[in-house]
Amino acid sequence: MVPLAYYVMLSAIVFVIGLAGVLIRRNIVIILLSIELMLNAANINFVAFSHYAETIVGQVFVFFVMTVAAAEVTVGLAIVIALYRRRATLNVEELTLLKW
Amino acid sequence: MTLALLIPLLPFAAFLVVGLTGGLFAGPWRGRAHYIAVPAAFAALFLSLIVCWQVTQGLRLNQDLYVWIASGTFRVAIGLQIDPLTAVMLVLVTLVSSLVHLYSIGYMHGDRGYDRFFAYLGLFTFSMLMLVLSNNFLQLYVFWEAVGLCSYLLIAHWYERKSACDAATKAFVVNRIGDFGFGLGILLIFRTFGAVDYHTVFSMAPALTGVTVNLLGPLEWAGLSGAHWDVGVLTLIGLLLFAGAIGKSAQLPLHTWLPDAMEGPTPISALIHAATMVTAGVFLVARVSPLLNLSPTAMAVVAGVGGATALFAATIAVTQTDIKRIVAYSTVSQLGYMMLACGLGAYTAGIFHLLTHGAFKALLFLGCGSVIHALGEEQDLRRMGGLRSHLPVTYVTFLAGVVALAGLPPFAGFFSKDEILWAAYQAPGVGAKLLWLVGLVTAGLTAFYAFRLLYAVFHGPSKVRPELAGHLHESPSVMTVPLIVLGGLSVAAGWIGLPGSANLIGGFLSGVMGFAGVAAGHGGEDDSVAHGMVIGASVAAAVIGWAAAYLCYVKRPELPSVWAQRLPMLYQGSLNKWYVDELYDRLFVRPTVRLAGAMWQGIDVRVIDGTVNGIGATIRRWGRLAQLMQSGQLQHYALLMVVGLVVLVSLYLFW
Amino acid sequence: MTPTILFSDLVAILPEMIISVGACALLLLDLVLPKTARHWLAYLGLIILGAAGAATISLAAGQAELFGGLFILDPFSSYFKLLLYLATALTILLSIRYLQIERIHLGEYYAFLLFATCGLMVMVSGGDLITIFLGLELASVSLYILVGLNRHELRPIEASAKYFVLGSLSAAIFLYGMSLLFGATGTTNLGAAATALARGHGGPVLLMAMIFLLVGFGFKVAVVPFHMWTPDVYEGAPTSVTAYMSVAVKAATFAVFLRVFLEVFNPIKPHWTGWLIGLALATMVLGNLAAIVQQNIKRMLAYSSIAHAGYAMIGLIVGGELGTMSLMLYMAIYTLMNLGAFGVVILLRRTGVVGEQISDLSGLAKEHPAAALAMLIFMFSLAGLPPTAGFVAKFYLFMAAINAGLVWLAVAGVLLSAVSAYYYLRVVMVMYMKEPAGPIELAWSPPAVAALVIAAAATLFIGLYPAPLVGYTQDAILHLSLLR
Amino acid sequence: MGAWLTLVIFLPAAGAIGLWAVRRPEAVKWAALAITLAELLLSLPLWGAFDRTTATMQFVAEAPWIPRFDIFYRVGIDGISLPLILLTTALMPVCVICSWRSIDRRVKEFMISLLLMETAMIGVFSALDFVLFYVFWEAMLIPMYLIIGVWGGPKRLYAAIKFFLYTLAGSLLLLIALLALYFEGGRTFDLMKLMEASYGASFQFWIFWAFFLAFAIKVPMFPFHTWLPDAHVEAPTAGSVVLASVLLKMGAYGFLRFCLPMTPHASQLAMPGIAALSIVAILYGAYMALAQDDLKRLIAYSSVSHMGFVTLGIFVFNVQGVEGALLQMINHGITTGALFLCVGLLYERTHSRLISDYGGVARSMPRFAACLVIFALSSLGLPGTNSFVGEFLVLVGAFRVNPSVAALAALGLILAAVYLLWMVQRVVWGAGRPAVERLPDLSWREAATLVPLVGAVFWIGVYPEPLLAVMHHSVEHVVAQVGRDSLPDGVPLLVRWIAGRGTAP
Amino acid sequence: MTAVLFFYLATVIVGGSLLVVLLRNPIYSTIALLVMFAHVAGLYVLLNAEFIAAVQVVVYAGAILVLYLFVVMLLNVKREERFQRQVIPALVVAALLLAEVALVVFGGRVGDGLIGGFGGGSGGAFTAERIQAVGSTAIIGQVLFSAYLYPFEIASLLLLVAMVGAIVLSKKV
Repeated sequence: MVPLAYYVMLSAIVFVIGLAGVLIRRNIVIILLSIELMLNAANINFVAFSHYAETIVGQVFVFFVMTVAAAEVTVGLAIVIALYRRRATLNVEELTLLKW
Repeated sequence: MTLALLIPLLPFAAFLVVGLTGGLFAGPWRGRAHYIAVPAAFAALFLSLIVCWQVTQGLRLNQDLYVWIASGTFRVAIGLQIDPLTAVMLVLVTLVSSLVHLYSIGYMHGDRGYDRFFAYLGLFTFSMLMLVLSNNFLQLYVFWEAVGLCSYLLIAHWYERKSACDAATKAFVVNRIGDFGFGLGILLIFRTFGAVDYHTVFSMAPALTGVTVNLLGPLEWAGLSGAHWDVGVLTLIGLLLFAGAIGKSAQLPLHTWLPDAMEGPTPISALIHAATMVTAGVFLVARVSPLLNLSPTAMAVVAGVGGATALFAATIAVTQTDIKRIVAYSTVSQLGYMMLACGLGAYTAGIFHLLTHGAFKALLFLGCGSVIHALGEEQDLRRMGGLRSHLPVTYVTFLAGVVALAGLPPFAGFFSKDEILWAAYQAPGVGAKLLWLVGLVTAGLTAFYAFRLLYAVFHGPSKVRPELAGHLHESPSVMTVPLIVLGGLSVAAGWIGLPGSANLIGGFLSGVMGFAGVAAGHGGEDDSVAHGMVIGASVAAAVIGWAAAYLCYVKRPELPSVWAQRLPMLYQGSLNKWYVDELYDRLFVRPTVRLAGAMWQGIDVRVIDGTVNGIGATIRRWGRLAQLMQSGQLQHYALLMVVGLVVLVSLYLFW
Repeated sequence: MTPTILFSDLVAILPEMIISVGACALLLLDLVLPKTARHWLAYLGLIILGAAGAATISLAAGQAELFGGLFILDPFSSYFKLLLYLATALTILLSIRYLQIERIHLGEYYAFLLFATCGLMVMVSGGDLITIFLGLELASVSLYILVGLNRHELRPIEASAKYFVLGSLSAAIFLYGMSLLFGATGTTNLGAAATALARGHGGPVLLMAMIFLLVGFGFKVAVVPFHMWTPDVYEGAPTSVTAYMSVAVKAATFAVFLRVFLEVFNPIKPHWTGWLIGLALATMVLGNLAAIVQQNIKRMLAYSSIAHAGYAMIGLIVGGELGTMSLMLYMAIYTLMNLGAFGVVILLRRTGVVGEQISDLSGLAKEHPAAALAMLIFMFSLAGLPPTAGFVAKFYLFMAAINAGLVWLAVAGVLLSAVSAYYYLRVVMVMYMKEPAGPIELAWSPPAVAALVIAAAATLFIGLYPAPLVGYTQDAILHLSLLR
Repeated sequence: MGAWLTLVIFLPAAGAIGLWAVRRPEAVKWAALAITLAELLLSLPLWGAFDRTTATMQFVAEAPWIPRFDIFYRVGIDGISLPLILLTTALMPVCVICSWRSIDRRVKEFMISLLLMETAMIGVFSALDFVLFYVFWEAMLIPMYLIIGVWGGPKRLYAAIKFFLYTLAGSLLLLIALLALYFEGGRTFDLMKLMEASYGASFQFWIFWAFFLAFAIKVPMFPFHTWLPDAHVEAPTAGSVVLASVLLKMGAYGFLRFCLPMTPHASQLAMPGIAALSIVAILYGAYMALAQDDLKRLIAYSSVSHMGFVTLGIFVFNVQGVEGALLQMINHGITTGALFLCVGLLYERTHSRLISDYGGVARSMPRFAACLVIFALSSLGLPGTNSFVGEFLVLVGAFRVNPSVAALAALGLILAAVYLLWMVQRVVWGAGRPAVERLPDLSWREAATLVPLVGAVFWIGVYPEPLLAVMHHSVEHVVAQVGRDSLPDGVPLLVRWIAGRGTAP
Repeated sequence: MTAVLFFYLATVIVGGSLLVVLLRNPIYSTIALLVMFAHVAGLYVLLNAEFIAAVQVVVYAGAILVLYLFVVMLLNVKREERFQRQVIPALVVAALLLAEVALVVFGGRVGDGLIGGFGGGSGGAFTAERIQAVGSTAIIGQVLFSAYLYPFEIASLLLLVAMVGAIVLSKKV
C-alpha cells in the first residue's frame, strides 16, 4: 500500500506547480489553468485522506469542489472574454489601470 | 478709622469720576477734571493733618478692613495701620500731591490728556496713601506696584513721543526687577513666619536671629552646598526686601530708570519722581527696621548701596545739561543719602531727610517746570540763562530750593543732611567713616551742581532762543502759589529737626524705629564738640561747592570747558552717565532680544515643530512607499500573498 | 449514518430559502417586466430582505445544529445575518439611482446582490467546511460578476479580472488548507474537528492547515499581506458594489473567522496569537499609511477598510467573550459608517462626472450642507471619535485588548487611529474648508437619502446611546459554543 | 438638583439643534445670544446653591448609559469644576457677540459649533464617569476643528489639522489609560470609586504618563505647545477666546481631577520633572512672546507662560499652590480671552495682526486702549488685578516646597512685564500711524464684551474671596488625596530635595 | 502493483502539470492539463473513488477543458512573452513552499503527524471494503441527497449564478 504521505506529497507538488504557474505566466488563461491545478491538488488530498480515514466525506467534498470549479471557470472565462473585448489582451501585466 | 480710610478714598473717588468722564469720553466734562480732583486732594491733605495731629496725641491704629486672600494657612487682609511714620508720610504725600494738583491746573492747561492726567494723579495719590497705610507686606507690595503703574502711565503721558514710552516701559521693567526680590522676600517671610502682617512678623523676628537657610540647599545632592552658603534668614529677608527698595528708590544698580522718567510731565517728576514714590524705598526700609536691625549684614548693605548711589549720582549730576535730569540725578543722590542713613540705623534722620527733600525737591522740579513752561518746553541748560528778571517768583523760590538742597544752614536740607552725616561719623567702624567721607564729598558736589543749575538758568547772559525771548513771562498764580508754599517749607521744614533735644521729628518717630546700635542724631553732651566739627565740615563742603559753582558759571564761564578738555575721561564718563545704560543694553537687553528670536526660530520652529512636522512627513513618506507596493500588477499581489504564506509557514517551522 | 432531513431543518434555513428564491424571482421578473418598471425590482429586493429579516428574527432565539452539523442556527449567526440584511438593504437603496447613472442592467444586479448575500449567510451559518466553502464561493462568484457588471467602462472589468484571479487563487489556497485540516482531523465538521483537536490530534499538518486557512480568510477580510486586491478592486468596482463588499463580505468572513479560529483552533491558540498580532499590526500600519497619500476617495476608503480589518483582528486575537463581542460590535458599526461614507461617494457620481477624487468634494458643505454633515459624521466615526458609533466600536476593541493584557497592541491601535484621523479629516477639510470648484450637483434620490439618513442617524445614535446594541451583541454570544 | 446640572450641560446642545431651524443669519445670531445668555442665567443658581462647606460632589445625577459595563451618565460638580463651568457659561455670550460681525459666512454653522462646544466643555467639567468625560473631551475637538478650519485665517488648514492631531494623539492614550483603570479599579468607570481605589506603583506610573501626555498637550506644557500659536493665530476671535479661556483649562483640570487623586504616588515621583517643565514653560513661553510680531502669536505664547504657573501650582501639592492654580486658570481665561477679543477688534478694523502695523491706537481709540492696557497689566500680574492673586498663590505654594523653583517662576513675571509692555508700547502708544488714525473706538456691542471682563479683572483682583471660598474644601480634599500615600523608600534624591527643603522653622 | 501504478500516475501528473505551466501555447497547455486530469482520475480509482474518477473525466476533462479550448481558440491570442518578470523570485518562493510542505510531510519534526490524525483503519464507517461492496456511486448518491442535501442545493445555486453571470458578462454591450 502506498503511504499516505506520498499522496500528500504529490498533491503538494501539483499545488506548488499550479501556484508557480499563477505567479509566472502572463496569459490569463494559463493562470486559470494553473488554478485548476491547485484545485486538483486539493482534491487529491481529499480523496487520499478520505480513503485512509475510511470516510466518504472527502469524496463528497471533491464533488462539490468540481462544481465550484465548473462555476468558477464559467465566470472566469466570461470575464476573460469580456476583458479581451475591451482591452484586446490576455496579458495580465497590462492590467494596470488600477494601481497605487 | 473712617477718617483715615477717607484719606485714600477721596483721591480714589476723584480718579473714578474723572477717569470715567473726561478721561475716557469727550464732551462737556472734558477739561474740567480739576473741579473734582483738586478739592479731593486738598480734602485729603486736611484729613491727613487731622490724623497727624491725632497721632501726636497718641492715636495708634492697626485694623483689617477685609480678608483679601485666604488659602489654607495663607491669609492676607487689606488693612490700615497708623503710627507716626505713617502720619508724616500721609502729610508729605497729601501736601505735595495737593500742591502738584494745583500747579498742574496751570502747567497742563490745554493738554489733550488733561483729564486723564488728573485721573492718574488721583490714582497715584490713592495708591501712595494706601502704600503708607498698609499693615502687611503683601498690601504694601500691591500698592508698591500700583504706584509703579501710575508712574508708568504718567511717564507715558505724552505717549506720542517714543522716548516717553521707552522711559515708561523701562521704569516699569526695572522696577519689576527690584520687585522680583521684594516678592521673594514676602514669600520668604510667609515661609518663615507663617504670616505677612507687620505685627506678627516684627514681634516674632527677634526669636529668629541666628537661624540660617542654605542658599544652595536645592543643590545639596550635587555636593555644592556647604556651610559657607548658610545665610541668616533675617538677612536674606532684609536683602530681598531691600532689592525692592533699590528698584523703587533708584539705587545702584537699578537707578537708570529715574533720569529717563523725566520724560513725564514736570509736575509728575515733582510728585512721583522726587517727593513721594521714589521715597517709598526709604519708607520700606524704615518700615522694616525691626527686621533690619537684627541683621548687621543687611544694614551694611543698605548703607553701602546708599552711600555709593549718593556719590555716583552726584558725579553724574555735575555735567548734565538737561535741567530736569540734573534734578533727577540729584534725587537719586539724595535718596542714596536717605538709604545711607537708614543703613546706619539713623532711620529718623533718613525719614527727616525724606521729608525735607520732599519739600525742596518738589520745589525744584516745579520750578524747573515753571522755567520749561515759560520757555516752551525747552529743557537744555545751555539755552537758558538770565531768567532771573523774567521769572522773579520762580527765581526766588528756586533759590530757596537750591540752598536747601546744597545744605546751607539754616535751610531745610542742612538739618537733615547734617543728621545723616553725623550718624555716619558717629557709627562705629572704618566703613562708617568712609561713608561719612563719601557723604561729605557728595555734599560738596551737591552744592556745586545745585548752584550750577541756579546760575546757568537764572544768571548770566541769556542764551534763550531768540524767538522765545520776546514773550517770556512768569507762570500763572496756580503755579506760583505752590512754589511759594514749598519755598517756605524749604526754608523752614528743617526746624522740626534741630540737632539735639529739640529734635521734634526725631522724638516723634523714634518710637517706631528705635535702633539700639546708634543713638542717631541726638547723642549726649560729650559729643557736642565732634558734632560741631562734623557740622562745620559739611557746611564747608557745601560752601566750597557753592564757590566752585560761582567760579565756574558766574566768574569765569570758560572754565568748565577747559576742565572738560583737560579731563576728558572724567567728563565724558560723567556726561554719559558712566555708560551704565549702554552696559545694560549690551549685557541684558540686546542678548535677551536676540536670544528670544534665536530660540523661537531655533527651538520652537526648527526643533519642536520640525519634529512634529517631520513625523507627519515621515508618515507620508512611508505612506507613499506603501502605496508604491500597489503596482497594479496582479501577479505581484499574488506573489506577496504567497510570500506571506511562506513566511507564516517558515515562522512556524523555524522559529 | 444517513441523517434524515426534518421539517425543522427546513424551517431553520427559511431565511436562506427566502433570499435565494427571491433572487431567482428577480432574475425571472427582470425578463418579464417592461424596462421602465424595472426599478421596482429594487423594492422587491427590499421586501425579500425584510421577509428574510422577519424569519431570522423569529428564529433568532434558536440554538441548533441542523443537517447533521452542516448548518448552525444560533444567535451569533442570526446577528450576522441581520447585519447582512442591513448592509444589503442599504446597498440596494443606494444603488437605485446610481445604477441608472452607470447604466448597469438592473434585474441581474439585485439578483446577484441577493445571491451574494445568500452565500454569505450560508457561510455565517456554516458548521462544516463544505458549507463554508460553498457559501464563500457562492458569494465570491456573485461578486466577481457584480464587480464586472458595468460594461461601459474600462476599470470595472480589470477590477473583476483581478478580483477573480486573486480570489480564485485564495480560494484554492483556502481549499488546500481545508484538505489539510480534513487530513489532520478526519472530518470536515467544525464541531467534530474541534473535538478531535481537543483530543490532541493534529500536529504540524494542523498548523499548516491553519496557516492556509488564515490566508483564505485574510484575503477576504483584506489583511496584510493578502490585502493587495482591495484597493484596485474597490476602486474599479461600481461604488455600490464596493460599499457592499467592504462591509458585508468582511462581516461574514469575520464571523466564520471567529468560528473557525476560536472553536476549532482554540487548543492551539498560543501558536496563532502571535502571528495574528503581527498580521493585525502590519494591516493597521499599512492600511493607515497608504490611505494617507490617496487622492481617490474610493481608494482611500479601501485602504481605510484594510486598516479597519486590522483593528477588528484585535477582537479575534483576544477572543473570549469580550473579544468576540467587540469584534461583532465593530462589524455592525463599521457596516453602518462605511456604507454611509460610500453612500456619499455614490451621490457624487452623476452622468458625466466620476466624482471619485477627494478634491471633488471641495466645498460640499457650502453647496449641500446635509450631505457634508453626513459625511462628516461618517468620517469622524471612522476615525473613532466620540460621540459617534466608531468610538464605541474602538472603545470595546481596546477594552478587550487591555483586558487580555495586550496593552501595547491597544497603544499601537490608538496611535494609528490618530494617523487615520489625518486622512479622514482631510475629507472633512476639503468639504468644509475648500471653496467649490464649480456648482456641485448631487445625484439625489429619495432611496439614497433614506439610506444615508438611516446610516447617519444610526451612527450618531449608537455613539450617543450604545447600550441597546451592546446588550444585543452580548446576548448574541451568550450561548456560543466557541466561547466555552 | 442633578437635573438642573444636566439642563445646564445640554441646553446649548439643544439650542444648537434648534438653531438648525432658523434661517436668517441675523436671527441666528440673536438666537445664539439668547441661548448663551439663558445658559449663563441657568448656571448662576449652581453658584448660589453650591454648598461651600463640603468637598463632596454636588448636583449629582446618575442615569444608566451602558450599565452592563458600568458606564453611566454621572455628573456632579465640586469646588474645582464650578468656577470653570461658570467661566465657560460667562464667556460664551461674549464669544457670540464678538462674532457678530467678524463671522460673515455660514453663521448658523458657526453658532452651532460654538454651542456644541459649550455643551462639551461643561460636560468635561462636570462628568463623573470616565467614559462620559472622555466622550465630552474628544467631542469638543470636532467643533473646534471646524471653527479653526472653516472660519480661520489664511493658514487655517494647517493649524486646524495640527491642533486636531496633536490633541487627538494625546487623548487617545487617555483612552487606553481609562480602560486600564477600568479593569484595575474593579471594573467601574465611576470616577469617585476610581479615586478611592489604590493602585500599584508601576501601574500608577504608566497611567500617569498616559494622563500626562493627554493633559500636557492640552495645557499645553513646554515641548507640546507648538500647536497653540498656530491654532490661535489662525482661529477666529471667538475660537481663540474659547481655546484660550476654556480649552486649555481642561488639561489642567485633568491633572487636578485625575492625576493627583488617582496616581498620587506617580504624581509625586513626577513632580520634579513637571515642576521643571513648568518653569521652562514659564520662561520659554515668555521668551517666545518676546520674539513675536504677530499679536495673536504673542498672546498665545504668553498663554504657554501663564499655564506654566498653573501646572506648577498643581504640582506643588499644597493648598496655596492648587488654589492659586485654579484661580490662575480662571484668571487666564478672563485675561487672555479678553486680550484675544482686543486683538480681534483690531483685526476687524485693519485686517492685520502685525504689531508693526500699529502704533498710536490710544489716540484714535482711547476707550479700547484703556481696556487693552488693563488686560495687558492683568496679564503681567499687576497687583490689584486678578492674575496677581493667582500667580502669587502659586508662588506661595511653590516657595513652600522649593524656594528656587518659586524664584525661577517669578522671573517669568519680569519677562511678562517686558513683552507685554513692549507690546502695549508698540500698539497703544507711539505716534499715530495714518492707517490707525481714523479707526473708530469701541462700539456698544464691543464694549459689552469687554467691560464685564474688566469688571471681572478687578473683582477677582480686589476681592477673590468668594471664588476661593468655593474652592477651599475641594482643593483640600485633592491635596489630601495626593498626600495620602507618603513617599515610599527608594524615591530618587531629586524628589527629596524638592519635597522637603529649607531649615526655616 | 498499486505502488507501480501510483508512481506512473504521479509522474505523469507532475509532468503534465509542469507542461501546463511551461508550454508557450495555451492550446498545448490545455491539452497537457487534459492528460493530467485523466491521470488524476486514475489516481482516484486507485483510492477507491470510482465515482469521483468518473466525474473527473466527465466534468473536468469533458466539460471544463473543452470550455477552455473553446475560449482559447475563440480569442486566438498571438504569441506573447511567456513569463512574468518576477519569475525568479516566484520560483524561489514556490520552491520554498514545496520544501516546507515536504518538511512537514516527511520531516523529522513531523514524525507521523499525518498518520497521527487517523492512522490506517481508524474505524471510519466507509472502509474500502464497504465502498467496494456497495459501490462508491451509490454511496455518494445516497449521501448527497440525504446528509448533503443542503450543500447540494447551494451548489445548484452556485451553478445558476455562474451561468447567468457568464451570460451577463460576455454579452456584447
